[in-house]
Amino acid sequence: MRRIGIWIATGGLLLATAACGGGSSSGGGGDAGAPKSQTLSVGFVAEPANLDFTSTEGAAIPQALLVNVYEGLVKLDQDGKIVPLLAEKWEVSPDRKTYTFTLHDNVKFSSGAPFTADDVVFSLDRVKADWKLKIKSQLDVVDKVEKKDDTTAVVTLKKPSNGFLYSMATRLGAMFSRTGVSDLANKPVGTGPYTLASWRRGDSIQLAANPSYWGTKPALSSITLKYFKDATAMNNALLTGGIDVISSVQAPESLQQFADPNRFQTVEGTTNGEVVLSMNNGRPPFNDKKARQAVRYAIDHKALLETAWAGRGQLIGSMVPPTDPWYEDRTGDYPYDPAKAKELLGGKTLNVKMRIPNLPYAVASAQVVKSQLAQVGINADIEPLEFPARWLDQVFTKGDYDLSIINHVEPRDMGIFADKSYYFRYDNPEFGKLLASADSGTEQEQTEDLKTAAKLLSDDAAADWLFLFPNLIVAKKGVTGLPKNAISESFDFTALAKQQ
Amino acid sequence: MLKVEGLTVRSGDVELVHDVSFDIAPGERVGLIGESGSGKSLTALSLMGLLPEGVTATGRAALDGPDGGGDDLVGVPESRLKRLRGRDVSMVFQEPMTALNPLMRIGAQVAEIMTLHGTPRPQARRRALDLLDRVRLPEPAQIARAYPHQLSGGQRQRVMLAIALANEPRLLICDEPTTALDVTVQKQMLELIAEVAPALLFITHDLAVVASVCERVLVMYGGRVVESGPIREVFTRPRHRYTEGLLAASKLTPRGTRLPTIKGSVPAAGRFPGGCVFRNRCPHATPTCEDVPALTGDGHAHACWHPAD
Amino acid sequence: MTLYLLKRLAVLVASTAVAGVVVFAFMALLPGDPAEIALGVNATPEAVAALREQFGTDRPPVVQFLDWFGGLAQGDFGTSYVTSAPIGPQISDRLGVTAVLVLGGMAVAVAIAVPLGTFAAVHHRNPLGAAISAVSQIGIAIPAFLAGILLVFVFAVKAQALPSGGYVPIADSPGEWLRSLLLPWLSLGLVQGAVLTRYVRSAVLDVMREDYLRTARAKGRGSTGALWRHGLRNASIPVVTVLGLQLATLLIGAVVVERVFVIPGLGDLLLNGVAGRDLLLVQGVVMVLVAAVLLINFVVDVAYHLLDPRLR
Amino acid sequence: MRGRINAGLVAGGVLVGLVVLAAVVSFFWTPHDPTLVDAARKLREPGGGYLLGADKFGRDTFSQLMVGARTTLYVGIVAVGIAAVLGTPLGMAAGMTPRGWLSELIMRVNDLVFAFPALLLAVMLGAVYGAGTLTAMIAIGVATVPAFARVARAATLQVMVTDYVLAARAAGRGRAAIAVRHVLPNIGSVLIVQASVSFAIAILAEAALSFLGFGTRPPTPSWGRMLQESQELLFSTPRLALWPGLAIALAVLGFNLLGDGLRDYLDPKLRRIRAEG
Repeated sequence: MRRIGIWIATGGLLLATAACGGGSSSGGGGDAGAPKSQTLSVGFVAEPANLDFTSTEGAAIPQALLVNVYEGLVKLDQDGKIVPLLAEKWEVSPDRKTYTFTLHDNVKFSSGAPFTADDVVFSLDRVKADWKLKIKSQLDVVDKVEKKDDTTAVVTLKKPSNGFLYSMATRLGAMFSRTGVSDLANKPVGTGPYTLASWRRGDSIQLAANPSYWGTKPALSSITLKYFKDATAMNNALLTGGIDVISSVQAPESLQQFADPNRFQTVEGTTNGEVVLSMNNGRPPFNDKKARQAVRYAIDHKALLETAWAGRGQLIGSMVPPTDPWYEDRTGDYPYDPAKAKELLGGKTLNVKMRIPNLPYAVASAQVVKSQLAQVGINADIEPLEFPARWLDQVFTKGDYDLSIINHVEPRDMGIFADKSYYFRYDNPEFGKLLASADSGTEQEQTEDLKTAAKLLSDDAAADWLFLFPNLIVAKKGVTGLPKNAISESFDFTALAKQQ
Repeated sequence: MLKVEGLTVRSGDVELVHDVSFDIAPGERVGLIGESGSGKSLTALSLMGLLPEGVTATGRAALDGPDGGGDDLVGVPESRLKRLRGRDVSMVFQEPMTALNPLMRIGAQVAEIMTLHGTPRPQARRRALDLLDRVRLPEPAQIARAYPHQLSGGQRQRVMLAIALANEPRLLICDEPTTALDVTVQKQMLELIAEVAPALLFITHDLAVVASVCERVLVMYGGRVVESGPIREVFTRPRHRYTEGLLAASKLTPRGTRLPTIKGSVPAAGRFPGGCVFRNRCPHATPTCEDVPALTGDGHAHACWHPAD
Repeated sequence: MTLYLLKRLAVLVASTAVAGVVVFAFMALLPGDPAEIALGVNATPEAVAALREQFGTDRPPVVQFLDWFGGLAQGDFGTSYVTSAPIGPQISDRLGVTAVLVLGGMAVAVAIAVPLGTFAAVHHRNPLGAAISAVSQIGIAIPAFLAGILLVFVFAVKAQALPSGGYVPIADSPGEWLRSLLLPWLSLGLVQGAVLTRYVRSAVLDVMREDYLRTARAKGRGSTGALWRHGLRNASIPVVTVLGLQLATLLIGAVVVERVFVIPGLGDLLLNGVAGRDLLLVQGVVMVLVAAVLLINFVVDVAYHLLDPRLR
Repeated sequence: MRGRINAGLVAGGVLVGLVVLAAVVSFFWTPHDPTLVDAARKLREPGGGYLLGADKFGRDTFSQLMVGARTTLYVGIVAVGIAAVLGTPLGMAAGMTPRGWLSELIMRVNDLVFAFPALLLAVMLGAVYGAGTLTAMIAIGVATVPAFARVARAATLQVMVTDYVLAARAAGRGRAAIAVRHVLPNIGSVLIVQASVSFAIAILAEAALSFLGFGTRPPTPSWGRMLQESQELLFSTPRLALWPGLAIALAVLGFNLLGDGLRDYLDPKLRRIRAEG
């Protein structure tokens, strides 16, 4: 469960206001006018730089393409459970090292090529050989991939791993055609219910329904993904009919605008996104556990969530979202107690650098954090850095910071604390041991180990967890099939429909 | 031909020109002299209907046509006045450097005054060349194509004269037309004006100039005509003490003698004394002068309680 | 005139070249090696070196500059280190959008300023003229983005009459294209119009005091006719200068307005480039904007010379 | 000759005076701590010690406006200061040697700098050194240098042909002496007017930069950022946008009126060589 590298932080891109502009005309293009054709326009915040998620970091590409254009053998459902997709079913050997996937018959890529076990072998081998992302190390545990027959593929692991199947539900498990990887950056070829119709850089991506889709055909004939850099602009677009759905509300105080149930609906669920107040464990003052604990006591999380994010979201106390099986409520570990914080600091005043990405939630939270820390004698100087480039360079890569705030959106990402070179600079060998044993142990052992690990993180005050980022979707009335929870890498369009 | 009666010019409550009356006969050349601030330019402008904003004229000024019909120049609407301007009355201004539109060719500017009053364009163009020739500009065709900045001051003033003469007006008003010119050019210009002018109202502060061009002269001070008469008489035998002072100041004096001047300076508009406007500067002023003297006398008239003889 | 044009052209070329050096040097100051950034934290030195060679960033800066600037002359802006896409087409796409935005805004400004400014000058003693001056003073004081936000609020959100943002290419639908641009044009144009109104007013006032206007009236023109025939062209000379300066202002003001109205123009591209540390892209966009300003200055100077025969 | 004190001058003076007053007083006293976050006061309505209410963080709007005035003045003073200190000597040097290579060089460089508007410079500087008040001020200041240089040059050209300068030159005074004793005092009024106008532009530029996130860092109150932060509440709590918007508009109006008024007051002739922008 070693998850390192830029991918994890650029996952924050999902929440970045860092993409190009969107458009305005409702419903996009499609075959407007044709009977039974339905189109939908969805507002997003981060536009992909290109369409190749095997070589380009960032959450924007899988958000648009995974499950919708590319499919894996398995996928995550709304509750975080792993369910079949291209694999009808799978079997795990008793030693938990061999996975046998039975594939759906009659599956075709959008290029017309049939999908067979050969493509499984090709795709998984390609991860090791050609992918340029750090996260590909998650599949290092794979020993070999073999074709048994056209509809049966066998994956052998080097050692048992609880994380393997989960990884297969992420982009790492996406299935590529042997003849369809020549121009991944511009021409994605997958088995999914949608295909790429057009891409107007800086504005929108249009997906069209795949006429030869093997499974249940989507209700919509096309979907337009429109990109907005500015939260208010996206709100206005929905208010004026420019789009049908806001995929992720970036200005939660503005939800009141959409209160009219005759026009709009709001879907509120949960995500994997822990908004972390990261502390640099590797240098003074926060190499001192007492100082870190003081920070945790000094922050009134309830007030913070109320002011910074309109009370939307959930309070958490460690790096585990409630949708994970090993979740425990750890919010009681450090109750708001400024007196105790002062006591831990021993009456000292700290001057620290709070270098944050210039994203709405981070800028809002930072101002609250600064104000609350000031009450106990910690003087935090806020410096917003352009996200992603400058923040990645200064904070994530160079570790030149004392405090930062970022939403770690990737699923099951507690492992980042196990890497002492990660920008937290958290170094506790015991934590690493717990994670290793969790990955190779039984499911129950895994749960127990991870619970202990989460408690350890919290006790050590390795960071502070401000809140769990909410999944806030606003849509026009009549749009159905919106995902309640955003706990996978993709925005799943497959169930989306519009009532006539 | 031009008859001005009781012309009064006001700016708000301040009277700038008071009760001015005079006549100009056809072909007559009349000079209007006075220091700056005497109201001579305003008198001229009020006849053109070109008073600055906020300045108004009352009284009567009528231009008799050759057929006996009369055109009022004061107190008539702009729409009627603008038909007379440039056709029946024309004016040449003091500053030739700025009086022409810098962005327009000379020929067009001359032709414009004719097309405005109904001459067809091609005809106006042709006549413009004739006019330029008439004001003795060399190479009229070349001049017509030039822009104002390519001409000298004297040339420009000739162009202004050509414009003024274009529609054969009955009256030409010249407001210090030579003041801004070199002395040598001045003389030619004056000769030209004297030669071409129909009836002329010539405004200047320069006595010598007026003597060379005009037959009759009006002397203005403090917004009033203080003396008027044939040029020879007024200049050789001034009656009003102001005229006397003015003449004395302009005379060449033998070396060593003191230059006689009028004491003090011209008051600002509205600051002239009541009664005789000159009394605060006049060496002969008595309490009598607190009453306004009337302009009396036929031919050679003056408004002074203690005239010179 | 020809000599002047040639001299001015030489200055334009020289200035653009110097601006190129400045922009290149400035961007070279950006911390971080593009190859290192592209490969991430744990890249091997060999891989970084290989990528550097591929990008050409291993060469001496002078060579890099000449290569880049030489490419610019042929419309080649290089290939982005970040998106691997050629930069030239991106810039030219966006440039068209921004140009339409800026020129439309300018047209609105002129349409507002010329009649209002002239009116205010002619009636400068009237309450109405004074009112126009006062309103223009207030208009100047409102930031363009605030005007944009308010316009969206009123016309798009409340009245639902116009789209709140976005850009529809004219080829897709001319009607929608127009609708999508109306509010951005207004928000750029209203504020600049207010600024321009003041200049027009003062230029016309200056002209109204000119002797040649009195000459025109002495010829028999009414005051309006004199102003129309002789005044406006003269007044246009200082206004054209301001117009050029304003065009430059608008070009930059468009950056903000593009953000408010979600218009994929050059400003948007620039901010993206900065956020994504797309060095070559930022370099290219800045260069285009700077060159545009220099070009506008050139055009204004030449227009000035054409308008005013005294300078020919 | 001095003109009359006109209504614009008075109005401008009063508005600018209010901004200065708010800024100065804010050093010693504000009704509340402008950066103190308090969930209990979130979006508090105006009244009861909170004259203009509180924002979503529970921060007192009136106190924020007061400290925001400080930020505004700070940005304006530093930016205009940079522009004046760099631009004036350059313009004077160009004006005193109107036909020399120095003049030509200065004015060409000036044109070049002019091609880098404040916003572009700020974005570029922000990308290199990080966004913040200082980078914004430097960018605005440098971008304003050409305006000062041009105005100083034009005014110097006029002063150089006056009799007293000719007399001083005839008397053999050195250039530096003439510059300090004759030129500078006589172009001072033009520069003051230009400073006032540039100040207004600087305020607008800072607001735009704050809106784009390249301006003053949070939580230091700045009118531009207050406006930006209030956007999401434009529907429900428009007052949060109203006050900073009004503050910006009135401050800009004040400086513009002050500039125009000073121009008329100090020297009616100045209209001829007024600065662009």
